[in-house]
Amino acid sequence: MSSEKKQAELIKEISGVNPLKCMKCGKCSASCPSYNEMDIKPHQFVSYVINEDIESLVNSKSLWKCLSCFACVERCPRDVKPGKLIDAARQVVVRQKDQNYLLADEIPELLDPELPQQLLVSAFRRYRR
Amino acid sequence: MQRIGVFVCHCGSNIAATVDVSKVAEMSLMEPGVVHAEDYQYMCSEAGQAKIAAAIKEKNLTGIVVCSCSPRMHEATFRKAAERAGLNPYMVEIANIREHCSWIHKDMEEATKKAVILMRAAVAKVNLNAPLQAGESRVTKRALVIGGGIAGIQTALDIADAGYEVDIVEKTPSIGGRMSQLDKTFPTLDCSACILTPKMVEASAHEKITIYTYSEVEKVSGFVGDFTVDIRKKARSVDMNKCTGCGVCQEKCPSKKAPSEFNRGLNTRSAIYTPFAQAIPNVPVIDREACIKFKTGKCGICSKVCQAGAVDYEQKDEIISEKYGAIVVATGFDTINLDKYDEYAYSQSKDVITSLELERVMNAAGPTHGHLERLSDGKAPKEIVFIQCVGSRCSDDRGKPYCSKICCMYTAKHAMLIRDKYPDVNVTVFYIDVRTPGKNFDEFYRRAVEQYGVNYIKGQVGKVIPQPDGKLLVQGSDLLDNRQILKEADMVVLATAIEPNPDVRKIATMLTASIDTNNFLTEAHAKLRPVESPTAGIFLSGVCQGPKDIPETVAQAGAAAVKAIGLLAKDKLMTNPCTAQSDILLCNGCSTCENVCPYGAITYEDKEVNDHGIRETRRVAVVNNALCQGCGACTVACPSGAMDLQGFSNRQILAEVDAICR
Amino acid sequence: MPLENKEFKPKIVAFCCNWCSYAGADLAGSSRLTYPADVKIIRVPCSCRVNPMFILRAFEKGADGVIMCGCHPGDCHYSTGNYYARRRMTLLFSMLDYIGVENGRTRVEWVSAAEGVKFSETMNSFVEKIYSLGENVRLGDLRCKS
Amino acid sequence: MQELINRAKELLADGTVARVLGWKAGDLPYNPEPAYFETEEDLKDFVYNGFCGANLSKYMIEASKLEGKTMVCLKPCDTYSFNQLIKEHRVDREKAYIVGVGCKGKLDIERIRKQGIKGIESIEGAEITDEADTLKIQTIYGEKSISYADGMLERCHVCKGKDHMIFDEQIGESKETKDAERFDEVAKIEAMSPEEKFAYFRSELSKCIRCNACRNACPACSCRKCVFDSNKFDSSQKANVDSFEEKMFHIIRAFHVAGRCTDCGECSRVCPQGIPLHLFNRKFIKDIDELYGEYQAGADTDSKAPLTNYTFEDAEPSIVGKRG
Repeated sequence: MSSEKKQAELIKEISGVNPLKCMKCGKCSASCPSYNEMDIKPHQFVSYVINEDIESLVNSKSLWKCLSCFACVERCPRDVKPGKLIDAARQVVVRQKDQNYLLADEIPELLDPELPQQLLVSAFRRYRR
Repeated sequence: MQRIGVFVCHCGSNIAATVDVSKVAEMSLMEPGVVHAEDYQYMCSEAGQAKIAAAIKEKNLTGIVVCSCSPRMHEATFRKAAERAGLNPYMVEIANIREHCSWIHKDMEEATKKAVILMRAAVAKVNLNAPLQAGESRVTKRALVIGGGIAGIQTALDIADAGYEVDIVEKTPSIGGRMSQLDKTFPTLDCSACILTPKMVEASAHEKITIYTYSEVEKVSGFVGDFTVDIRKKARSVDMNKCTGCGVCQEKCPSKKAPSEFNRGLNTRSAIYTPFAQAIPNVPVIDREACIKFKTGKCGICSKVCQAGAVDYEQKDEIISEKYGAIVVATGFDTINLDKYDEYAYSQSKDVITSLELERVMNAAGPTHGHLERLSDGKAPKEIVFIQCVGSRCSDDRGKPYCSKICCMYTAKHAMLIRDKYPDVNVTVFYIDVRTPGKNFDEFYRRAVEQYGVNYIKGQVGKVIPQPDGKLLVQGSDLLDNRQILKEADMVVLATAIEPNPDVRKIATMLTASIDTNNFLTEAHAKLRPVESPTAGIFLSGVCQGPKDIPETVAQAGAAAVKAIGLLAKDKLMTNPCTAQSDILLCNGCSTCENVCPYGAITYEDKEVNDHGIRETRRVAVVNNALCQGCGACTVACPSGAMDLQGFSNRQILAEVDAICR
Repeated sequence: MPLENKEFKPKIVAFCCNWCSYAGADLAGSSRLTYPADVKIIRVPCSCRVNPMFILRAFEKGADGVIMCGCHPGDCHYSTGNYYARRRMTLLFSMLDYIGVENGRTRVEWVSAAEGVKFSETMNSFVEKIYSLGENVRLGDLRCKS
Repeated sequence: MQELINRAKELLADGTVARVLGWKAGDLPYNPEPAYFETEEDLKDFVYNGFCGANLSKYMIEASKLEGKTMVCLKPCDTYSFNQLIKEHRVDREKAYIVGVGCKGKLDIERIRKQGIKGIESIEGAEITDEADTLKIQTIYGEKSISYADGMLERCHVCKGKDHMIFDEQIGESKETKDAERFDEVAKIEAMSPEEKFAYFRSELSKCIRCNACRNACPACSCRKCVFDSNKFDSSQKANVDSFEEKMFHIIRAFHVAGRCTDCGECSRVCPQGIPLHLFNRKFIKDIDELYGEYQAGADTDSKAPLTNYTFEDAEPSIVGKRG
C-alpha cells in the first residue's frame, strides 16, 4: 500500500468516517465559521480523503484554521462529518511527531510551545463532552 | 417410493458461472428416489418447461425438484408446468441456488457444494411430499379504499366504473386529501382545486361509491376475497341526512380559536367546521375539544341557528362492520416534523415556512387570501430563499434517507409563480441536485431559470439566523463558485421531506401488510408487482408505497384499481392447500392450538373416533381450511404433534434439516 | 480419528420465514451481498412454524449453529406468529444455556423483506461467532457416556 | 385416615360416587399404590400415609370416561394438576368428587436410604395422623431414627402451600413443610460455568434408562400418544435408526410441558435412577416468572398459558446471552 493510501486509511480509521457517504451538498461549508480563512474548504476535505491526497490536506492552512466547532459534524445529513476528518488529519500530524491523544489532565504539564494552539482547543472541545 | 426428477437451471450465466450445474445434476442421481436429472440454460423458458413436462411423462415422475432462482420468483411457474404435465403442483420443490447461492458466493467449488446440499434438502423434502388439492373460497364483490385523497378517489372511481361497489374510508371530515391543499400543480400549472373538485363530486355522486368521512378503520379480519372490516364512524355531532350545508352554524359559532388543519395551522377555524369550502360531504363536524358546549355545557348556538335541526350533541361513535373482497391502501403522506432541524429556525421565525404552508399562503382561500406576505408582519417580501432537501437524503435519524421526489419540481413551480406574479421579488434556490425526470419536467425547471430568472445556487444552507430587524440571515455555500454566501432574506421556504402518513403503521399491522424501514408499504415485487402488497388482496395506491407526484399517483391508483377489479371479477378463489390438519387419533382436545390461531380457524368438536378398535367420542380439533392461512403456530403449540402443516410438515422439515446436516 | 488437519467448516442452519426473512435473503442475493456458504436456509411459512424440536434435531445431526429469522415483531404476515416464536425461542435458548450449551450457537434475528443488508450482516456475524466457538461437541449427545 | 375411609363409605353407600380413587397398601411398608375402591369391602386396604406421594389427578383422565362419579383424594399440590387438566379439557369436573386431603409432607424412601438406612422392615411415624417429628425405622440391622423432615421429598421442602385449589370437601389437617426456596437449586446451576453445567447434566442424564416412568407419572404428559411414540416426527425409536429421542428426550419433554407443568415433582419422585428431572421444568418456570410475569400452572382454570400468550414488549431471545 502506498503511504498516501495508508494515511488515507488511517484518517478513515481514526475518524470513523466513510467519506464515500458524502453526497456533496456543501452544508458543512455553509456552516463553517472559518470558511473564508481556509484554502481547502470543508466539503473539499472529503474529496481529498477520497482521492488520497493527504499530503495537500496535511500541509493545508485549513488544518489549523478549523475551530473544531463541530457545526459541520452536527449538521452533516450524511454522517460524513468533515470536522472529524480534519481532526484525524491533525492526529496524523501529531503522531508523526511521536505523540498521541491526550487526557485532559495530562495537558497542563505537557504544554509544549511546538504544539499548535488549534490542537489544544480541539482537544478541549473533545474532552469537555 | 417417489420417482423424482431434478432439473438444474443455468439461468444463463447467473447460476452456471458460479455453480457447476452439471455436477449438481449428476450428484442428484445419487439421492434416494431420484430417477432423472438434467440441466438446462433457462428452465423457466418455454423450452425448459417443455423439458420438465417431457420428463414427467416419459419417466413417470411423481415429484420434481427445480434447482433455480428463489421460489418467490418461479415456484408458481414450475408448479403450473408440472400441473400441465399431469403432476400435482404441490409435488414440486425449488432449491434456491441463485439468490441463496450463486449470487452470493464467488468460489465455484464452495458454491457447487452448497448447491448440492440445497438440492439434497429439496429432494429429501419432496420425498415426503403428498399431492395437495387447493380448495375454493368465495369473493365478496366489494372493495374498500382506505384514504380519500386523489389516490383513493381515483382508485374508487375506477373500481366503481367497472361496476363494483366501493367504500372509501377517510379520517378527516372531507375527502380531497393533500391535493386539495395545493394551489397550482406542476408542470402545467393547473389550479389544483379545478382538477380535483370535479373528481370529488363524481365520487360522491357515484351510485357504486359509499364515502365514510371522519371515519377510521378499526379492525380487519379475514383474508383475500373475504375481509371483514370494522369502520369507526366518529361522532360528527351533525346529522348527515338533515344538514343542508348552509354554513350558518360555522358563521355563528363563537369558538373560533382552533388552528385550521387545512391551512396547516396558519390561521384558525370555528369549532363547528368544514375543512374547506368545497368539502365533500359539505356537512360540518363539531370539534369537541374546541366546542364550548362540550367543554362547559353552555352555548348550543349552532343548534339554535340550524334551521334543519341537524346538530346533535348526543351523537355517538358508530361501528360499521362490512365485508370486502379487496382492500386498497391510499393513506398518503405528511411532511416530517422539523423540530430536529433547529438550524433552519423554523420554530423561531414565522417567516420560515414549509412548502406546503407556502401552498396555503399562495392560495386564494388561504390565510392571506393568496397575497404573498410575511406571516410575522404581513409585509410583502422582497427576497425569498428556498432550501431544498430539508430532511430528505439524510442518513441520520433527524431526517429520511430517501429523496422525497416532488420537492425539486414544486420548488421550481413556487419560484416561477412568485416571479411571475411579483417580478420585483428576488428568488434564490439552494439545491444539492435538481432532479427532474419526468415528461416536460426539465423544460419546466429550465423555464424557471431562463425565463423567470430564478437564482439557483448549488450548495446546501448551513444556518438561518433570524435578525433583530425581522430579516433572516441565510448562511449557505456556493460550491461551484467556492465561496460562502451570507444572504438576507425576508422569507425562507423549506422543501420539507415527506413521510408516509403516521397512521399507516397501525393500518399495515391490521392488514398484515409489510412495511419497510421508512414506513412505506412494501410492494409484492419492486418491478413486476408494484401496486400489490405481498399480502393477498391488499393493493397500494399513491404515496403510501413511495414518494410520487400527482400524475404518478393517479396512474398507480388506476393500476391498483385494475388489480382489485381483477380480483373482484372472480367468483371463487383457489385457497392455499398448505393448511394445518389435525390427526384425530392423536388430538388430546386440549385447546392449545385454538389459543394461538390468529384466524380463528380451529374449533373443537365432539367426534366419534375409532382408535385401533376403541370406539369413543372425543373432543378434537377441527381446522377450517378456508380460514387457515398456514402459518403453523398451532403445529408447534400442539403438545402431542397431532397438528401438522401440509406442505411444511414436521417430517418434511426434519428431512431438510437432516439433509443439510448430513 | 485425527481431525486436527481438517479445516473446520461449520454447518449452520437458518430457518427463514417465507414473507420477510426469506425475501430478505433473496434481496441479499440479488444485491450480491455475500455471506459464507456455511449457511443453508430452510424456508418455513412463519417463524412460529419453527418447532424447538427442529433446532435440537439440527444440533443432534451435527449442526454447529442454528439461527432463526422472522418478520419484525408487529410485522408478522400472520399478525402474531413471531410473538409466539419469540417466547418459544427465548425459553429454549435459556434452557440450552442452562445445560451448558454455548448461547452463541443459537440466535434469533428479525429481518424484513427490505433488509438484505441486515440479512447478510447477520449471517456474517453469526458465522464468525460459530467459527470462534468451534465445532459443536455438546449438543450432539447429551447422554454420551464417555 | 379413618375419617377418609368413613367418608368414602358414606359416599359409596349413598350413591354419590361409583368408586373411590385413593391408595392401597403395597407389598412393602413404604410403597402404597394408587387404586380404585368400588365397595365397602375393598376399602379395608385403603391407606393414606406419608408415603402416599403419588399424584392421583392424572388417573382422573381415564376415570372421567367411566360411568358415574369418582371420589378422588387430592393433596394440595395435586389440585394444581387437576385444575390444569380441566383447563386442557382432559378431565371432566362433573365426574369427580374431589376430597382435598391434608398433607404434612410426603416421604421419599430413596432419601431415607441415602442416609444409610438399609434393610427396612417397618417405619413408625409415617402415619398421617401422628404429629411425628421423628421416624422410627426397624431394619434388619436394628432400629434407626431420623427426623421426618429429613426423610421428605425435595418437593415438600419447597411446597407451594397447603391450600387446595379445587375441592368438594376437605378432610384432614395439613402442616407447612416449606423450608427452602423453590428456585435455589436452579439458581445454583445457573451460576455454574458452562463446562460445569454441561458436566452436571451430562452425568445426570447419562443415568437415564428411558423407562418412561417420568412421562407416565407426569400429569402434564397426558397425550393420548406421545410424540416419542408417534412416527409423525421421525422421533420414535422403534428401530435402531434414530437416536434422536435418546439424546434430547428430557429437554423436549420439558419443553412440551413448559407453561403447563405445575411443578408437582412426580417426575423426580418416580425416576428409578434418581435424576433430578424437576430441575428442567423448574428452570422453565423460573424463566417464565422472570420474563413474562409470575405464573403458576393450575392455580386457575381459565388464564392464558405463557406459551400461548405474548405481549408486544416481550424480551428478545438475545436476553439469554445478556443475562449471562
